[in-house]
Amino acid sequence: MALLTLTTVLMATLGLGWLLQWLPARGQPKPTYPQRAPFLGGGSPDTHAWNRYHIRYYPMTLLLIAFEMEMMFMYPWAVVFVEKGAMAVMEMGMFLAILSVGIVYAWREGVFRWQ
Amino acid sequence: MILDQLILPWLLAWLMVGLGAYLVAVLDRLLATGSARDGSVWLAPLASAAWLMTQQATTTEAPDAPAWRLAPALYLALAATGLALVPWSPTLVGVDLATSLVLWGSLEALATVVIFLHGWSANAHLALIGAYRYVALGLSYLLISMFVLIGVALPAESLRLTEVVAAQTSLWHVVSQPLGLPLFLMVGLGLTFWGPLDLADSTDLSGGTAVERSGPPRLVWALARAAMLVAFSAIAATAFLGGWLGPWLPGPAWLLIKSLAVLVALLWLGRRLPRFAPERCVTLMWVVLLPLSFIDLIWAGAVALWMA
Amino acid sequence: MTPSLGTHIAFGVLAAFAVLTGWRVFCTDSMVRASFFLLLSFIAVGAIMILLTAEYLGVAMFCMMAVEMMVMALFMVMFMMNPAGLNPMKMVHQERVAIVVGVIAFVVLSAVAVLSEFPDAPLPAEHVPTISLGRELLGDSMLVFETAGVVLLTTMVGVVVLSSRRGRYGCADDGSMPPGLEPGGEPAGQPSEEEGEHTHHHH
Amino acid sequence: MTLTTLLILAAALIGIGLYGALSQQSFVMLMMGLELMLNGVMLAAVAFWAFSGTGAPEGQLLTIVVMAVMAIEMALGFALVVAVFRAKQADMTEALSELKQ
Amino acid sequence: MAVSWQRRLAAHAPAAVFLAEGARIGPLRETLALSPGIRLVDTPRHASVLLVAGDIPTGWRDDLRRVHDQLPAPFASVWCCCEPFEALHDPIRIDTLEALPQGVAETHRELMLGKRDSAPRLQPDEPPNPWEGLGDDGHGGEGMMGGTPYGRPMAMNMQDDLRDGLTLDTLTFRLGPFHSGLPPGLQAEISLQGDLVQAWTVTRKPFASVVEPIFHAARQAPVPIAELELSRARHHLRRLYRGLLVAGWPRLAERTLSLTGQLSPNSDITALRRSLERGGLWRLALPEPGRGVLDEAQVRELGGPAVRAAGIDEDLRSHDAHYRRLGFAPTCRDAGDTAARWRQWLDEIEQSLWLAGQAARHDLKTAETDAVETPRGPWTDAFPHDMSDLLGQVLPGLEWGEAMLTLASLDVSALDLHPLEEPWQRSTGDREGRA
Repeated sequence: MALLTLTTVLMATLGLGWLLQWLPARGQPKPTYPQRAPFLGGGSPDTHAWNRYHIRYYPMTLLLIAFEMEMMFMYPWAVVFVEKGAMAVMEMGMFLAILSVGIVYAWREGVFRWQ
Repeated sequence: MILDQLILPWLLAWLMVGLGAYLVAVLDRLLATGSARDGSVWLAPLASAAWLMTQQATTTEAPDAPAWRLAPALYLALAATGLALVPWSPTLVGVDLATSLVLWGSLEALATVVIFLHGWSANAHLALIGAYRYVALGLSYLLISMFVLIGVALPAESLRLTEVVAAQTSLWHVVSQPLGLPLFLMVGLGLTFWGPLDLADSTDLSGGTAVERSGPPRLVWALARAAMLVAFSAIAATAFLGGWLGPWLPGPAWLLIKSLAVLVALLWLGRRLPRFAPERCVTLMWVVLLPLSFIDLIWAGAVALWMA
Repeated sequence: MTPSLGTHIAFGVLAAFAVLTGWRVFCTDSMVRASFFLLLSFIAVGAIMILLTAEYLGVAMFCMMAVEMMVMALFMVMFMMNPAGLNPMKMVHQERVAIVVGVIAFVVLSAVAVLSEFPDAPLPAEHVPTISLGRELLGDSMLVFETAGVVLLTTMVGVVVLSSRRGRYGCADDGSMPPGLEPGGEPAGQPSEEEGEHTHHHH
Repeated sequence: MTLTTLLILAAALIGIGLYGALSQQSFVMLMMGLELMLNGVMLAAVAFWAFSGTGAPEGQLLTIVVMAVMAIEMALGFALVVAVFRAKQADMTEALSELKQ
Repeated sequence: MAVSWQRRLAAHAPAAVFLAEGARIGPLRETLALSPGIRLVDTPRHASVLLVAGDIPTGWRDDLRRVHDQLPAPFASVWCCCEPFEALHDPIRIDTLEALPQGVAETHRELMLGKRDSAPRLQPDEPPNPWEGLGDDGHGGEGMMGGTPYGRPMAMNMQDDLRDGLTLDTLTFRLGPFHSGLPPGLQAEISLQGDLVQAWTVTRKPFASVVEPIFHAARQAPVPIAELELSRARHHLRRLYRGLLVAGWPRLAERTLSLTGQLSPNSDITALRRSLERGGLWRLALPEPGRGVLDEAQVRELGGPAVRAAGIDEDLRSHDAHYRRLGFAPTCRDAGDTAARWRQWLDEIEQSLWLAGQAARHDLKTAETDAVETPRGPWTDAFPHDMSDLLGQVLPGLEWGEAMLTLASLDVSALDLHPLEEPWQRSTGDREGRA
């Protein structure tokens, strides 16, 4: 049921957003080619804008994947934290230690500085 | 059953989207200096919306058509879904999911995808830079958000937002976990790319991902951004300010007041700071704020054990 | 657990969606779009998991996959000459074989699913999946948890060593720092004579 | 929604993923195939857990471990691609096999 | 035609104006920013009125045509002291500055209420290259990268350009001359590698920049130092305003601008400086120390605040006997980078206000007339000339945002030796702040 409700809200709002864009646009003239050229303050591009783009922060994104996976283990842990007491604390210590080592290492290697 | 489980959450979410977005526009103008300049503060957002509705919707030479059309609507849908998660009172909850905290986290992750698509789909130079730049930020604040939200889940022994609120009966998390709310506010600024974290639609890119947008899609995008701000405020009020808890007034009223407080704080922060440089923003998130969120979690764990 | 009619319908829709989007991944020109099709497939499977009452796993799937596919799209843009598929392209090899193998895998696995008998032991009614998962993680399967933590740390270190240029394991690619800027200037990549040594660091 | 239909769906996902992993030339696309296969595996694990595991938490655990494998595969895979690319400017699987020689 | 309630409501919205700045117009952008009912926008897509102000020379008119066609319908163009395109049948011309804000707002209202038709498109509706029905799949492309899919070739590098160990493609395009982050009139051919500027070639020089008339007067006869210094402070405040807009801090930008209106020798910018420091402009927003550094030869040629930001105390005012009597000594920063140039503005504004206060008390006039330090640089027999080629040396290697902030910190256009004529003259000087 909850899933159904969520889906309804999601889809209905998606539909609303789409209608808000589509309804007023029906009678409007189609943009001409010069109008559709990307805005560059009057300048013109040579090529399409999509290209092989150098994303300088990519080591950070890879690090994040590993990190986030670790977080996925933490949510179930949070639920039983109080129940398990000392053991959970130990677990948390280990977990945070791992993460800290990861961050410190990555920082030392300059991952968060874009290259 | 259909009425209160399907229609009600949906209407609640839409009401909040509409009212909230309007309120964001009004408040933001009130917080800006020289606000009285452009006529009535109350009428101006409506007039601007009406203007955008009459404007022609541009497109670009070869956009990624489905993404180009869907991105603003998707962002709006994510905001509405977030609003549907908010508990208004112990009984009035849009969607009472056992993992609503995690779901909110995934909405944040999906928002990054949608904002990227918004800039990517235009096939325009400045919009693309905005999109790539935003992803760096979007992936950086995600961990902080997870940490502080796990922090509030500890004392509640649950990932359910209603139980998170119930766990704050004696003491709000904003007091028992003092680092949580400030860190979470940074996440909010990032999620809505507002003020100092406006890396997606920034002025040095002439409007970033929205540079090629005009007319109704631009209105939907602005609406979605404001709605996301509202959704975030409501979640923050629930997680840290005790949600519906409070004397005298009914629960929903308290939630509204608290969300408003968070909203004003966000808008005020947005006006008080310059836009951070992207690279330093990422370093700030990972090297300063993330360790702070570790401390927040340790603190939250200690307090949770001590209170239990 | 006896699913209701609504659940059956929802499952049907989601299953069709998951397969359709999964298939679209490999017949889309735009690489970026392909990664987001894969994300949609994952989201559909996550929703099915929620239908199966594995709520946490389903939602975690949304979260995890949104990030993974975002990164996937970024890498598409970094490596592909034509990331948006402006010109249609098909970069496949041994396609026939692949199709045959794919179909065989599907048929064999479905046959196993249809023909074999599985014990019918559904979830107990008062089961709370997230809590039981948490207890398991901090109880019997502690080792898994710990191992996963260490393995992920190793991954982090590995990722940093492999992808970051200022690795401590030598100046794996000294020449690339800082990236050259003059068009047609000295390439900043790894000079070819150091190649053997370079790969040695990584393997 | 029965165990059988769930497993058939999982088989379909694995089949498509296998096709992708075998046929795609580009390394990144190949990884997409692998991910899709793991997607099917996760679904199957959850299905077993829900229908024939008496709610034993190992089923969930297995899924989450598969998810972790996926994350590791992806992170290390990409890191390797970057490293190899630096060395050879190659992102095609064929070029990669040449590299081994 | 009945006007729908929606359009009537839309008529109440502030007019979104894209300003195309021509030559010799003075601080029009700043005046408009303070005008009620007008909102300046950075892209024509967000505008309903294109305002063309000042002379647009022939070479620039094609670019203007491109911008004109990018506004979404319904839109109109307003021409101020500029010859409209002939293809426009019913151009709106407003040649007085007083009527301009009102006229622009009125144009927006008329558009919304249907009293005025949207302007026609000036360029033929043709793709940049023919594509329909051509190529492999009729989409104009050939093979993997060839052809002109959907009208444009794809971005790729012909030469194998390996940097950072990866094969990186560059993206080349021309930006400007009507981009609000660039000096008016400047067009540059930019090659981007990811978000890094790889090459920056100026293809059109910026229009000469104008300073307030009092600096021209100071070349003819002694003028009161107090007034001269207030003008200088105003000039720098306006630069700071534009910079802060680029830095994404509109609230403080407006505050800065509103200071220009009521500037007096008693004005004080400590509060402004404190807000800038506390907000973390230098720590978090501006390029890191060492970015955008100019070497000594470059700054000497550039002149003005940029020299002093690099630690060279070159200032014509120190040759002026009366300035010396006031105890003037040039204020300097050492670093010579972008951040230092931003700080230099603040220092010079403070110094100017202090000098103005001192001079007002002693009622001093300038002693020299053949050597005047303008806010742009020293004006003797020589005067600051166009230095836009310098950008090609400073900007490569910077990230896009850093490049824009560095650009904002530099004054590279030539100094216009003639004072502004009507109506612009009245826009400068102390009447500007009346709004």
